[in-house]
Amino acid sequence: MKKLINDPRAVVAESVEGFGLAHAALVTVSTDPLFITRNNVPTAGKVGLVSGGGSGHEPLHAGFVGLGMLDAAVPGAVFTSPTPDQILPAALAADSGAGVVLIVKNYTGDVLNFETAAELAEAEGVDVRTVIVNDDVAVEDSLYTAGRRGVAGAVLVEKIAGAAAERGDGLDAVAAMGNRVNSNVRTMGVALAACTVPHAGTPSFDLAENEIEFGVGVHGEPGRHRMAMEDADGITDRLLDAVLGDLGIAAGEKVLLFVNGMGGTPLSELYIVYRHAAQVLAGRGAAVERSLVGNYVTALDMQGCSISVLRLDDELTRLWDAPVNTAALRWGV
Amino acid sequence: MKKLINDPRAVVAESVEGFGLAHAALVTVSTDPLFITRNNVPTAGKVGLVSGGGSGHEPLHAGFVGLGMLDAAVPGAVFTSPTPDQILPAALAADSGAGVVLIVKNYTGDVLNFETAAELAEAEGVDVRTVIVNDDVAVEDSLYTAGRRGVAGAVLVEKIAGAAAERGDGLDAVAAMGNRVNSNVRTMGVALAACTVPHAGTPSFDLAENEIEFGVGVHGEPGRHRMAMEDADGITDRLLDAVLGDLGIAAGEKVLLFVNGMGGTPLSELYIVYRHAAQVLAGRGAAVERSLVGNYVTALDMQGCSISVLRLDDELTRLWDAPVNTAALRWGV
Amino acid sequence: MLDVNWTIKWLTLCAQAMAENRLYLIELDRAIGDSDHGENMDRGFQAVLEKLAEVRPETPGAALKLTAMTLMSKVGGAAGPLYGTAFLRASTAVGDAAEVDPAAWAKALVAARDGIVARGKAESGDKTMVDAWTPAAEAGQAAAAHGAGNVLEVLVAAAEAAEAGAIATDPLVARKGRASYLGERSAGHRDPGAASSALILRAAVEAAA
Amino acid sequence: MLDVNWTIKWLTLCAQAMAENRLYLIELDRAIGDSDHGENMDRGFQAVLEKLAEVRPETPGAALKLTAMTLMSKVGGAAGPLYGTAFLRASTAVGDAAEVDPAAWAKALVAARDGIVARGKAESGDKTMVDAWTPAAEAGQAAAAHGAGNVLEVLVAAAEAAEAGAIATDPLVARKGRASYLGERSAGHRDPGAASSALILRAAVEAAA
Ligand SMILES: Nc1ncnc2c1ncn2[C@@H]1O[C@H](COP(=O)(O)OP(=O)(O)O)[C@@H](O)[C@H]1O
Ligand SMILES: Nc1ncnc2c1ncn2[C@@H]1O[C@H](COP(=O)(O)OP(=O)(O)O)[C@@H](O)[C@H]1O
Ligand SMILES: [Mg+2]
Ligand SMILES: [Mg+2]
Ligand SMILES: [Mg+2]
Ligand SMILES: [Mg+2]
Repeated sequence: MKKLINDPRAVVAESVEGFGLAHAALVTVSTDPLFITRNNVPTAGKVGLVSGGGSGHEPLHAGFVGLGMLDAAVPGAVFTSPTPDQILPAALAADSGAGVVLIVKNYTGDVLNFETAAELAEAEGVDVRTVIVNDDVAVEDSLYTAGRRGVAGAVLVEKIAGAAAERGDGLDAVAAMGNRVNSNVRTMGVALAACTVPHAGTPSFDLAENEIEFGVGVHGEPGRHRMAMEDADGITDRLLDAVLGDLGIAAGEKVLLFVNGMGGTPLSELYIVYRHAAQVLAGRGAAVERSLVGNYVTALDMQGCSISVLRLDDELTRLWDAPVNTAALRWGV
Repeated sequence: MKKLINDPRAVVAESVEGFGLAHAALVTVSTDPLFITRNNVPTAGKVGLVSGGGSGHEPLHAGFVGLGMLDAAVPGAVFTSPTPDQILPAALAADSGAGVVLIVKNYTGDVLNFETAAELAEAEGVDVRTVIVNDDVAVEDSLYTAGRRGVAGAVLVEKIAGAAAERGDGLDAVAAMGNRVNSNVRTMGVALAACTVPHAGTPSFDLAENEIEFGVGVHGEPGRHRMAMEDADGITDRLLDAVLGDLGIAAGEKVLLFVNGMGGTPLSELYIVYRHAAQVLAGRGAAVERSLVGNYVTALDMQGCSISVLRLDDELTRLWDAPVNTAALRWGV
Repeated sequence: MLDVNWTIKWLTLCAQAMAENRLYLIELDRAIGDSDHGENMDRGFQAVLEKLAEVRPETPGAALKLTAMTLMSKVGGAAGPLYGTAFLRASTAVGDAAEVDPAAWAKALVAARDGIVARGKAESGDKTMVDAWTPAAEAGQAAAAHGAGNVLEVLVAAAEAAEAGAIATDPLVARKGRASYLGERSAGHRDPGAASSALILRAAVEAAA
Repeated sequence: MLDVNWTIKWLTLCAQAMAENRLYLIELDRAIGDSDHGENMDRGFQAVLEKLAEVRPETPGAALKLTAMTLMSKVGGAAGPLYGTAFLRASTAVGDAAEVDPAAWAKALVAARDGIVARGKAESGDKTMVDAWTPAAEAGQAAAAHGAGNVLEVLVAAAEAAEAGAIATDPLVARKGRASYLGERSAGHRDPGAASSALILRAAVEAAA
């Protein structure tokens, strides 16, 4: 394992410190406990948006703190959800009195830690709503499982709920908007090569030269199944089939197409995937109205990508287009 | 080699096609010959800015086509400069009559091909100036060598010269601004792992688990020397020493600090490098006024980074801050 | 009888076990999770040690509460809240007694297990730490009922049952936690949380030896 | 005498040589460059073949010019403009004669070499294709002067000199092109462009055989 790090146990703290230095005009870093807030939080009258999760998914979530998106982000250790004693002060900082929406990716650890933090925040008089993101169609959703994971769709939830909060929507409306995005987005991912967690030192799984992991999440966990390597168009077909099979996009519907890199795959390859995905969607009569291509929800240096499709309506499109000013996503300002 | 590609020989064409589909609101792709133009080029009265080079460095250069930056980008085969028959029509398209500035990274191939294209464009009545970017301090500059390479500094040249063109500067002034940025920026890079060129199929060089290549460029070529792996702060010290040793930043000077990823290194690690670089600069009394951290000038999936420092003055800062609207860099609009 | 010294020794041995088994637990989690369980547990119990060096709790219950709060704020992931709840419920169960008798300890084990189930909603056979804690709590209760006052018997019964329970997770298909994403592929691997639970209950025996 | 059929055969054999040696040239470029020379040359000469299938040039000069323009527009990198200029200058040197005699061919080789030097500004010993073309042009001239009309002698002399020149680049430290960035580390490797130049001049012999 070769990484641009110092002490493997200081990776998150040092990385967030660097992030704070690079984006001092946007964010403030609290170091103990560790969390990141948008400068000048809370915004008077605005519902606060807080997200977080294990580190290793950068730019998620800190890269989305700023106008029109998150008020605070809470990074855990690598691939480990943050703890309530980090989440609570972040939520308190984000609250202007209008309440706070917690955006939580659906993993047992994240759910439990945010749940505790929510209780503690409510005990301190903060109105809290929680939006659970669970867009990953690789995982079966049932009462008897941990349910679907939250993956790349989190970015879309944070952007659109963030825009709703920014335009002045109330607490329930912002949470409802987050849930609306979540129920209209599905994601499927693939890995060509595993990532290496700094404290573990070896790749999370081993793939032969002709193998890929299909249905991976963003924690370097093995995927749904292992299969033979295919070309980009073939892989794109499979990812998109899984997404559309679950989401059920009909001809004439408008969508946002999001090709997300896992961290170690060149941007040029993501565009090759985007190309075919856009062609297939067009072939099915869907209108790709908005796009996002890049490394937004990563798994360290994992090679691979995910495809997300979000069903758009006029309001979602308007909120997607609304100004955003964060380290990783910026327009209109 | 596992990559999200179809035919290795179609990589560039398909990737650019995907890029065009994803950013249709910004750019138009010409497929034969292959080049990318900002929508509605030329802008009446504005000096045209054209850059290009081998592919594999994405988002460079196509990702910087748009308002406030390039009017056209010309992608060659992977790591191979484009040919005059691509560059010429791109230059013609970018010319509003105010002339065209070609921004060329200093490699023999790029220089020769752009030189030929410039001659052909002038023969067709276009006023052409060429700005050669050669910011890489890893390479000795002398009359008897190919001279220093152009690497990550190209982004800064394109941004600031682009802003100068956008505000209405004339042909010579835009070229002079490009040269001014180039003479005030220096870059040094390191690789932890080599990239794999699609048509070659094997990594460009082999590094042992405890070795790094110091002074690499962005073409997967071996670097200036191979050395033992160090921690992030140690590597950062060496990169910055090389940059500052050549650039000579004095206490009190203002700088832009740019930590560029080579493509395969997680963003979190780039921020660890940024952290220490910013601390060292602060320790030397320099004021880091602007920052850029991310994968902007890559070498496919190479792991590693480069550090660039640009000496700022008020005008350069103003032009850096001016609105830009491209796929990879956007603010103020 | 289990007093505060035993409790502190136990927690110290837990920290030692987590440090020694850090890579083992990472390896288990690498197979069916995200390679962090050993790191999380090691970080958490090192923090417990640091806390114990600062404040010396006066009762077993106080030591368990301090452990609960520390694990909750330092472990993160799924294991943090689950172990945090387990230690918190155990602390409540033993109250502020200076010494805990076998029956009370067996009740504390049941309370810990119930806390884990209440938070995580896993059932026996879901391939989680519950599969170590449920047999441990039951064996502890049985030993306390039979053994008439021999605390070591209770501790040994719980540890052995937890170890057997952890081993018994090997063939299971996970239905809760991260391993459940693997579906059938999770079979053939030991659950990391069940393994760390067994280590914790084994340390309890050693602390009393 | 070298006529248009020989020229076309030569170019066809060049294309074949580049396809066969694609990986060899990539490997040479991998060591001291960016792993693309074989790919570039193969792409370029395949395009020449395609062009030759569309338009049948009527003179050696026309075939050389078509080659020059095609390489210029399909090869890219450093090699594209350099080979493009070489073929263009050779084309100008042979003019529109239907057949090229040994002396004219030797002059064409000199013109090609001069074109490469004019574009690339490399000197002998800089570890570039010039190190193949300069000895080739000189040997060709010498053979034309001695050999009194035997065209094969000129072609063979040039090919052998180019091959020796390519081999002689092995110990050199590069001062031009991408290999120069490696400094001393470029020594011990053959220059890819010198190697492809030798292949091209060897194909000229085979076309006349
Ligand atoms: N719902 C649950 N109920 C009980 N235990 C659980 C549950 N989910 C996960 N676990 C336990 O947590 C362990 C994983 O802990 P850890 O790796 O530290 O957290 P994470 O899964 O968040 O990375 C699993 O091995 C399992 O024993
Ligand atoms: N200035 C120069 N003069 C002559 N030949 C050169 C010069 N620079 C490079 N070359 C030749 O070009 C070859 C490299 O070609 P190629 O790999 O196709 O292009 P690039 O270096 O742009 O990747 C070198 O091996 C060398 O022979
Ligand atoms: Mg985890
Ligand atoms: Mg090249
Ligand atoms: Mg885990
Ligand atoms: Mg090359």
